[in-house]
Amino acid sequence: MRRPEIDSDPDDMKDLATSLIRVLNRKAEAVGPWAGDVDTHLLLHGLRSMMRTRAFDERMMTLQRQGKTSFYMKCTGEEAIAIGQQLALSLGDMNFPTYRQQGLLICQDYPIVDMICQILSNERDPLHGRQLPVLYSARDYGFFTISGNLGTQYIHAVGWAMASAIKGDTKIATGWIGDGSTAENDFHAALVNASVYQPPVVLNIVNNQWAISSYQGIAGGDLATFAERALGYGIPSLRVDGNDFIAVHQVSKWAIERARRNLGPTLIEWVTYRVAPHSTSDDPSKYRPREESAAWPLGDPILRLKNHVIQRGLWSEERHKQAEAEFDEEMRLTAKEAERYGVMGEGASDRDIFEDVYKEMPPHLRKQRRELGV
Amino acid sequence: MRRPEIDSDPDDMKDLATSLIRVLNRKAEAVGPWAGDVDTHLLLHGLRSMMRTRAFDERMMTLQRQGKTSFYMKCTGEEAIAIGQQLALSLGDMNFPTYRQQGLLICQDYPIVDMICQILSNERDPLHGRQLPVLYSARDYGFFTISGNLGTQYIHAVGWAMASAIKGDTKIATGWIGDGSTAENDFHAALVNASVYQPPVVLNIVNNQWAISSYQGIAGGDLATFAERALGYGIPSLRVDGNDFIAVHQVSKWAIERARRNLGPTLIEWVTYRVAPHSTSDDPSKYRPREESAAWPLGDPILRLKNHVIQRGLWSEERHKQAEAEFDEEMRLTAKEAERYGVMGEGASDRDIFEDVYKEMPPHLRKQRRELGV
Amino acid sequence: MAQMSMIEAIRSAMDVMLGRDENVVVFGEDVGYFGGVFRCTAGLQEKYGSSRVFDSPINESGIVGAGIGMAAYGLRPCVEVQFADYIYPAYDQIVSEAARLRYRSAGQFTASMTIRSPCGGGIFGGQTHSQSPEALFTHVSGLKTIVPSTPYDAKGLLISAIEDDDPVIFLEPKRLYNGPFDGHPDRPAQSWAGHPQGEVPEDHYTVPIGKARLVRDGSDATIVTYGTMCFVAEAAANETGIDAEIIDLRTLLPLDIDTIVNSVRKTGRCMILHEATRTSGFGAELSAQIQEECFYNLEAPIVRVTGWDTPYPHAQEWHYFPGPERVGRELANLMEASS
Amino acid sequence: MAQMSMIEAIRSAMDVMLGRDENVVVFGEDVGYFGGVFRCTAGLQEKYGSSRVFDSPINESGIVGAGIGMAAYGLRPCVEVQFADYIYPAYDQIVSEAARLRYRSAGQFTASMTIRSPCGGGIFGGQTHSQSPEALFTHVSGLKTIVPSTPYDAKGLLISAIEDDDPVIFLEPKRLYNGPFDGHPDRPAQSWAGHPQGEVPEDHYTVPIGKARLVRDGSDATIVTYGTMCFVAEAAANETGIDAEIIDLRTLLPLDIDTIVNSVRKTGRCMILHEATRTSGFGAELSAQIQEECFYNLEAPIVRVTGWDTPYPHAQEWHYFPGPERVGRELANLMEASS
Ligand SMILES: Cc1ncc(C[n+]2csc(CCOP(=O)(O)OP(=O)(O)O)c2C)c(N)n1
Ligand SMILES: Cc1ncc(C[n+]2csc(CCOP(=O)(O)OP(=O)(O)O)c2C)c(N)n1
Ligand SMILES: [Mg+2]
Ligand SMILES: [Mg+2]
Repeated sequence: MRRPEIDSDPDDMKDLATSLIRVLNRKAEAVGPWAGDVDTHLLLHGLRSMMRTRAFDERMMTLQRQGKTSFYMKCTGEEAIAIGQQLALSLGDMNFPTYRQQGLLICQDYPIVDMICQILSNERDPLHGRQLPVLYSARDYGFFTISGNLGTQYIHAVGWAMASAIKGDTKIATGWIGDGSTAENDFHAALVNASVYQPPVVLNIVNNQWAISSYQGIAGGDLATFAERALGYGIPSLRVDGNDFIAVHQVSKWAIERARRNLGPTLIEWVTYRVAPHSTSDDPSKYRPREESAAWPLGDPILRLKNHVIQRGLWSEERHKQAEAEFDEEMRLTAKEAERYGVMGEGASDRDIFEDVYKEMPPHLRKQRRELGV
Repeated sequence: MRRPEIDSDPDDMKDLATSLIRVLNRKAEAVGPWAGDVDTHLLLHGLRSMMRTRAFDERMMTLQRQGKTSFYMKCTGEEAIAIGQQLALSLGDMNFPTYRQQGLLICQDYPIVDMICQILSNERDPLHGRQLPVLYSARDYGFFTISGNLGTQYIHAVGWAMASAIKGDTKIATGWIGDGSTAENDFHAALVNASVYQPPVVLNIVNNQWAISSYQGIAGGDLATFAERALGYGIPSLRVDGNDFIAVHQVSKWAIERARRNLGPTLIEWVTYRVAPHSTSDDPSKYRPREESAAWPLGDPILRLKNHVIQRGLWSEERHKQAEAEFDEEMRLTAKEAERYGVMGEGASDRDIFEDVYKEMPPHLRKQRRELGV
Repeated sequence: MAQMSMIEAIRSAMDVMLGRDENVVVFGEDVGYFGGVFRCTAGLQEKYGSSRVFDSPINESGIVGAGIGMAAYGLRPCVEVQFADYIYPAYDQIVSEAARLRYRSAGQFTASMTIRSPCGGGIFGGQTHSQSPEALFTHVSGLKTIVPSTPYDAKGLLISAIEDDDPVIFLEPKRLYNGPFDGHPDRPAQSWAGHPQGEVPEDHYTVPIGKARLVRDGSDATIVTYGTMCFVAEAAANETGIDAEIIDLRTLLPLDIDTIVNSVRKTGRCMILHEATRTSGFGAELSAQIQEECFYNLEAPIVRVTGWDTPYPHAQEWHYFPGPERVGRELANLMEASS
Repeated sequence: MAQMSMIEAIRSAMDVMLGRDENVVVFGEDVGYFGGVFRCTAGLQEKYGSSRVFDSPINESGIVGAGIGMAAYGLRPCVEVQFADYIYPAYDQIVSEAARLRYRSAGQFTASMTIRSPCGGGIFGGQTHSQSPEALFTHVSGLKTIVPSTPYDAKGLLISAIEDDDPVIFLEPKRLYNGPFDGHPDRPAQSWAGHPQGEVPEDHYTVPIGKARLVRDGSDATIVTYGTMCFVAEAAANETGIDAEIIDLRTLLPLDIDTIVNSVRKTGRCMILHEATRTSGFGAELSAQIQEECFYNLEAPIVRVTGWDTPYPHAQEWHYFPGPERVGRELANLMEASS
């Protein structure tokens, strides 16, 4: 797949919305015009971050099974996307993530204990027990407060980027949305505004091929690619193998540089696959054949990157096993630490019910707080 | 511009979204693959209907200036679109129009007096004085109740067509939207659902190049055509000279047959120009150069069709003048008749405030009606 | 008579109506093949085919908007919005279109459709799976708003809603789906099995729209409530020993004001109880109407017990939710207030 | 001091704030080059440039949604929704996002933005240019809701709103844009020129959010109202000779309940007056709170005079709009009601 110049005319890259950019071949070699030259340190950091993310997901599933949290959502198979892109962003840039981009935080070494405390809604939860598990917020890490409402934040990313442009800033925003959620109306709001104002934003669609029980066709994905949606707004669009860490990183770098150089928005469809259930409340055996997930379309992104770095002599099976054990242990110990602050809402303060509704608590809320007696 | 087979693969007609289908050349001849063979009776009926629509608009402007109605909206220059398409539809099909498709009613010989009574909100107003002038409703004429809210009805057209398909009916729906209103979120709702369910619907975009004071670029029309929007949903899309009556009619026939044969939805962008102010509340001299409207981009559709039928020997300057005078007189007399039932809300019944909120009036509304003493 | 959970009763209502009226269609997110995230439509696609029962794209405005178009054609859509917290994207279609069609077309077009949506808290769902937005619909003329509290009522009211020629908002208290809930989260979950209101005819029957239900006869005070709070009110009355008359509204609009007024005239004291946030909640309307009608009978101020005026918190759920303890305390206060 | 119409006062507020704070941006449909369909932003783009004042696509959800993103960045957007009747497409962004950001992020992100929108009837605008949707916002925790009734207040409150760190819904009674209106459509239109409340400082000043204004001192009864109805209430008091105390709320949420309670305790009688439809209108909340606080002082039932529970009709506007005649009649009834 060709790699156009960053300042190419959007009209001259329409083909990239229907093809699939990929770098890692079957032999785990990085090939083609998008292979570029990725810093080996970054590759290993990416690999470790993906492994830590997976270890984190597994540990959280254990907590959920143990009844320590009511709810969890894994991103298994989609680790390369959040991490490959975050490692191309700079401090001060702002992500508007969905619930499946925990990798954005983990690869920045956000304190895992804080993530777990949020999930446990305990006394150390940075969000004071108010939010559903996994709906993190971490301003200092360029991570906008996740909404439980689908699609609403795509336009926030556009608005944030417009603000950056208005202020003559070089910071950029990234929007995140799932394949199913592209059907939401605010997807259109985001694209129209991105088209009209040309702000520095990268609009990601994570096409993991399933919403909850409905496959991508129910979002209109059968007759055109999701990447093609952007063409009708004159926005350049690329369709990429999202399980290919190097492709993710390189395409992200390209789009981020485009934004940073004020050349306008880019949409990227990341083709991937949701191997796990939608959430701990979901049972995919009710709506999709087990063989489909067993086959793992597009393959395990960790395995694919692992093979690449091993092949390049940067990594080994042994170190991989070691790292797996290490991250497993890290998550086990960190979970233990987090549990000391309480599980399943223990330790959340009732006063926090009334705080942060407004900057200053108005009289009627003070009165209601007194009614509750806290 | 080529004319694909009706059952062509949408992928094979993408070029039609960026070109401009036209039939009438500078010499007013009907040429090219879309010229086809239009019944001469239909051509003359179309011409007369356009002339009557324009005469109607002018008469209503007079009523507004006389203070007999508070509000009016002209469609000057856009007559060919509504009329050319309506004459390709069948009884039982349903339009979901905007406020600028009065031609749909006029060419079906809907009683002009009823239209005027609606505009005057008088005792004979079919909508009982409840609706703003020009927001007609005429179920028996395949004319859905016009909404004052932009964009909402595009998805209604899709839903209606889905219903027709569910019932195994061959009736089709047509949706109507302005260029500015394509920016509304429900445009996306309509396209997603049209893509997923493939109902028998024709989705019209009337691109008259202006919203109120904002030109089509503020709706994202600078970087891609509005027709291109549909391609990202896998919906075939055509861009057409909307001031060319024959092109309008022929392309409409094509799309309507596609829908009727259950080959799926079609989007059509009609390129036209709003020569008049947005409404009687608007003053375009505040936001666009007078020369632009004076130049009348794409030309007067009535003049263009007139020249064609004269050239074909079906019509003459004399008959045209005669017809003009006749329609002017028709509208003058009909307005007079309508005024007998009241102007500016005279004659509207206060009991009608409370009727039709629900099928049966609930107790609280009966009580409120008593409070009003009617 | 069968024993049904509220989920089964709701499913049975749609099943009956899909069978009786070929114009009834059912759709929404995950509603078709899968049968809904709460299983309310499980098995219906298999039984009636995918042109009658189907999945929709994740676009609530589209669900309602397409439904309106279908209703204009002559169908009777019964659509699901997955959680009431996700109904706002459809709010414009509901308010500006569904509620207005009949009026603005002088009866030429109507939106005979039902919009079902699970509402309310008590399932540890946080701010986007717990809301009670009923007051946002009762303010909109042209809509009817229903909140059932038992399997029997849910089925009878849902059938009435589907048969109604006006648009109906049908909010299902999700905490009651599997059993009654008296607001004691620490006690074992109850089920509808064995509950008299869990006895539900398999066939067609209706519960009329606009008629309240007396949950409990009493003479000390009147508790006006609906949804999950019916059970909390009962628990509070039992636990305090205060002989409260409890009215389950079932339909919020049109409101059965007569039943309320008769009770308040009898008891002279009134508590309004709902999960939704207080300010401009439906309790405000109830309070206003009750004092308009019963001013001379009231022995104490009407009291509102409600969710706090904050987003619905996750961990603090049981201090947000108006449970039997809080209701009991306020009931005792109400009895003490001097006239 | 300058004489300003409400339009000029609103424009002046934005002008002052654009000048003082480079983080303020102003946008909306037709707002930039043209200056707004009501001319509220006329001249501002020319003065501050098109990156501070600009046109937006016709997408209300996008206007509010982009504004939220900008506010999260640190700007203070002041956006216009062309008519309050068109705010519903933005309702999800307002309720689920703007109102919730601070709470769910524990203060990391906030939506310090103002959403301006012309509301109310009296201009023969029919059902989509006349609505008063304020109660749909007062029910949503996290929002503040303001309805000014004079040029002086409009400017002072709008500056307060733009400076406020929380999202503010700012509803402008369009019938008051060019002059006060007492509900007599047949009488010559009044202008703000010469009206004391039309005297407006050119510079920065604020009117505090959450404080009501006494329109008229009186002892017979209290009329609690806001927006255009302030003038109708005055006319009704003058025409009936009933010495009503009239309170203009200015801010609906947070509510200045103390001012209301003090007045009702004094007069013992209370009328609530608004244009919006009655059921679940903001009057319901007012009635509920007033009876909670003033139960023992009330000599007659609190009465609500409101728009009817129907869509806003076009031709019948003056029988829908609660004019001075209806208000006067109800005021007389209120005085006659025995305690
Ligand atoms: C407005 C809204 N509607 C519905 C839901 C319920 N819901 C939560 S996740 C989900 C599926 C989303 O699918 P997709 O966008 O593909 O994201 P994925 O879960 O695959 O990452 C649905 C329907 C919601 N959260 N918000
Ligand atoms: C939801 C909504 N937002 C705003 C408006 C106000 N408005 C009425 S017409 C109009 C311009 C529409 O432009 P376009 O879609 O191009 O249609 P045209 O008038 O050119 O036919 C606007 C902004 C409205 N009626 N509804
Ligand atoms: Mg998905
Ligand atoms: Mg236009």
